[in-house]
Amino acid sequence: MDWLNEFLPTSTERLNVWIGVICTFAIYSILYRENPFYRFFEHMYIGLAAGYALGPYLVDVLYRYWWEPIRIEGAWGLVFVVPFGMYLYFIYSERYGWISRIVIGALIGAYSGLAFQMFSSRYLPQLHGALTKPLWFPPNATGEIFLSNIFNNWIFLIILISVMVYFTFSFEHRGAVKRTAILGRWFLMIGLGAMFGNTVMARMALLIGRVYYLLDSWLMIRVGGG
Amino acid sequence: MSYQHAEDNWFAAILIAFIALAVLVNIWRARRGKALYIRRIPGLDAIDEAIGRSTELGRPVTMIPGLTGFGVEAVQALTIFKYITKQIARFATPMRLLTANATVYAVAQEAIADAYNEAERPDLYDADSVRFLSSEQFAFASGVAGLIQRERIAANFMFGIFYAESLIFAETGNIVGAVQIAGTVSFTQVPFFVAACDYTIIGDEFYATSAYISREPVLLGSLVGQDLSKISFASMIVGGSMISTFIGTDHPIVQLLGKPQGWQSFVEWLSQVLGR
Amino acid sequence: MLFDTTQLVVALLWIAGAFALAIALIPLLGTLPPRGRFALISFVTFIAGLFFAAEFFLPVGEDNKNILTDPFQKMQGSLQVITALSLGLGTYGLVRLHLRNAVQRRPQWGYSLVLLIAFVVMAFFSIWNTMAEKGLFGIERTQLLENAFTLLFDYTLIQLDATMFSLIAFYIFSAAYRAFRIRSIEASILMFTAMLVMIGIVPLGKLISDSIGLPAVQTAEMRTNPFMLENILYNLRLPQIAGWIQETLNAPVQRAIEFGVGIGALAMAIRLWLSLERGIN
Amino acid sequence: MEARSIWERMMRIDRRILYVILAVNIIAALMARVAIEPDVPPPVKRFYDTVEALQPGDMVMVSSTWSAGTLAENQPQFEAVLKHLMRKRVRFTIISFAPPARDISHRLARRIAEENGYVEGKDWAHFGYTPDIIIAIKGMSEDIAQTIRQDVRRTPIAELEVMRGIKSLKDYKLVVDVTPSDTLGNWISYRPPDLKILYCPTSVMAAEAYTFLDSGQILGMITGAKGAYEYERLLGIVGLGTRFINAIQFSHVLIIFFILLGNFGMLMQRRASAS
Repeated sequence: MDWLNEFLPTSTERLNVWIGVICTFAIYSILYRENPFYRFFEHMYIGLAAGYALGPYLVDVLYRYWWEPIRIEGAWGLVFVVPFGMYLYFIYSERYGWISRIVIGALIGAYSGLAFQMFSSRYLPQLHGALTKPLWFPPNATGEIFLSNIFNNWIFLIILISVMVYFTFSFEHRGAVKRTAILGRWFLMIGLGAMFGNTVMARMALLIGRVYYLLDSWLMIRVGGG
Repeated sequence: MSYQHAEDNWFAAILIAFIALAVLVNIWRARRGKALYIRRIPGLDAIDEAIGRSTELGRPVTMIPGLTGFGVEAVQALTIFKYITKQIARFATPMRLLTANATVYAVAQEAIADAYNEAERPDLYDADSVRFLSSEQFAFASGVAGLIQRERIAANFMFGIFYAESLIFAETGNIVGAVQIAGTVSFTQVPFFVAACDYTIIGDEFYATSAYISREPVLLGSLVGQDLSKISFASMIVGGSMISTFIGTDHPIVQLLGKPQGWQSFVEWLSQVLGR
Repeated sequence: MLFDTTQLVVALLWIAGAFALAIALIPLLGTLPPRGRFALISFVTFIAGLFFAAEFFLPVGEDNKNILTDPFQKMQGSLQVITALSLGLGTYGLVRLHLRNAVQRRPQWGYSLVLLIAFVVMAFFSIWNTMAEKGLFGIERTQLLENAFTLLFDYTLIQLDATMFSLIAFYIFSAAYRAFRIRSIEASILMFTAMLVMIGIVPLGKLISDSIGLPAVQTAEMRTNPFMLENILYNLRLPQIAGWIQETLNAPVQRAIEFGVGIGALAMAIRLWLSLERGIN
Repeated sequence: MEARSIWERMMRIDRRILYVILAVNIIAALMARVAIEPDVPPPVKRFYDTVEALQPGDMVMVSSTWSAGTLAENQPQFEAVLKHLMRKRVRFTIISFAPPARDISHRLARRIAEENGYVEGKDWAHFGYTPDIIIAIKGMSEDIAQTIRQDVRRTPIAELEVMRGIKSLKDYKLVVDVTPSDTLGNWISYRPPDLKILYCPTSVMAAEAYTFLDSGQILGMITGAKGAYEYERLLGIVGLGTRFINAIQFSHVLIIFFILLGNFGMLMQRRASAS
């Protein structure tokens, strides 16, 4: 019997857990079919998420990077940032909608300027990694090189080049190029298969996390596991 | 392994300059009216075949840009939908364009109206055929699934950016036995489209499809410039592998191609070679 | 830190002045003809891009800095503020949409009302919580705040967020069952690889391989001559197959995709920087 | 429609039945007391060795951008990493690039820190939420105090004892990115050259990262809750990874079974209608 009165929502702690469980089953009700119970909690969720973000945006960011430097360090130059940044909020107005594009343009420009460092740091090391794979035993073999490494290097290069050929468009794919491109699309399918296998594992884990919460926190059943 | 500044290896700046030049010169050529060649993507043949089969059944066709917000991908998805609408206008096959974004919804209405005018069938344009269902992911998905099943659509075209809700579209389209063609740059959703659809246009092919249809100079020129860059990458990889195999992976040319601090060793090696 | 009123008043004056200037500028900007507007937007975009491009491309001194590195450090705060304002745009759009739905009694307006009430209540407690956390303006963490925020954040928002994401597991399961039919070579390659990866990366793959009796350890001798039966059997273990698929078959595919996406992103960045992209502005 | 043949039913099981089967399978697997030792893959082994090679007093940045939506995958990783860092008596700071991630990671870190005698401000600190990840990483690569200004409890960076002798990311040994979104690309692109990276993605993003493992841009990777289980076995601790692993692998078996069932039904259906 003590399990029961420990289970029922008597203390605030238990009441909170019950509220969490009601939210969980409300969302899962869509699995049966779309219904008002689901729609109520879905809209509440979107409202809560939007409302929560204001704490970090307004207080954590605006306070730390705008109000405090002005108020305490007297960085007067900063005062113009928020007023002119607010031009963003003209985006819905008919007459002055274009003014919001000035600030959006500044953001787009900034990210375009940052793209050059990203291109160098993200893609060139991958280029270097692709061309330092010896296809036979190199003359000055520094580390231990086995036949399996050479075999894997060949496969790596063939797949890389054939998938890149698949993604070319400015010339007709005929003969050998066409066959390489088809081979490239099949290798692409292997990469997609690996992605799908991992995606399934990710989504299952999230559901398992919810079932675990329901068993462990709500029904208070100690769950074993590996 | 990363670059704080271009000076870490000036080769990065040279490569970026080459790509920028390839893209800008080709955009300039395209703008001056030069006919740049883009090959016809197999996906386009699949679209035409799907259109053919849908006209036989006479049931409506759905076009879904997914949750794509207004941007480059949305503009190009609407280009493809305009092309499809012009084809089906000849057979008066009804169509439904369902969006989850208010801006895309507004632009889509204009695009579909233009498509019917260009097909000389303005009478067929019905404003209700372009709909904004909901901006929430799963509310939009269930709305689309409901319509697909109610109207037992003949063909389903999905182009743009997709997230987990793509499963619901693909699966529902299967239930009613619709012909399905999808095209997206979201690689995590491509596996589901490959499994569920008759043909899937993958990654960069999406941009090539809309470039082929719209012949829009900036897009054509950019794609040709990007092709040149891909070919240069492939040749560097093959060339570099040859050097790594026959001479060694620490050869200055190999170091130059992408390794930070590879510039100094290359310059010294070059001056030695030229000096001799 | 004592409440230094003079510094506060001066700060407020500066801010009021900045707002006044920004507002006064609007009608002035309004007089710009469409061509002038496009020119102004492209100019602002170009200058913003030039600053970051130059900071990357300009040569650096011994201290690894060039003339733009320090100005960038000073500008950071304002860039974080503008980014926060641009992220707040989404919230503004959402609230505006549902406010109109509720006011104009559009269909399903009841749900918009639910959304707005949840938004206001959560915003109030979230702002209060962050202020209390930082002890701003002497705001304390009261019992009411603790209970309300714990209920709204830990036991409502967190639960709904986690559950919403877990829905997809159900959809993936039914979609995989219904959609994964051997229809084409491509779908079969994809499906077969997915199943091998799924079973190879979990401990069950190891258990199955052990129970079949495949050798569990790769000795040095097996590495030197790979065509030994032991080595072949070792490489037939499910974890080894899944590992080989991911590291030797999948890695080059991802790298080819990366090169395609990377070159495409650089091309698009250049087009956006020079305002060549027709569809956007 | 004539009576639906056995094959037809095998191909068209109603999805609501499938959902019930999946839920029952997960509950049963969670309750199972079965322990199967994993085959720890190389990326997880290298992840463990990289952290193991740290010396007491070294400085590590933990980038924690996950929130409730991906809790089941990212929390076990986050907990295992913090426990390993504390076991090595390493100093660390946490930063979040998504609003809810700030509160979740701060609360979790406080709980684990108390269990291991770590004092906030002296041994570790939380830098709170910063909206623009690129600007933050670029800024921190030069000067952290100027970029972050104060920790989540409003203590100026310069006054934090944990930051003694630390000016920028160049003084950090390692960054561990625990994330459900593409924050890794920014860490790879904008961090100082010799700052090593370890990656804790949700499994959805794991396949894409193998190109970075191959090029050495990231040194190790833990793939979702499964990877957390392997890491927990190396650390000899029991966490959520250990609790979830059975349910994960048996749900994989279930999916594979139903895919094969559907195809078997289709083939037999095709053969039946052909004859």
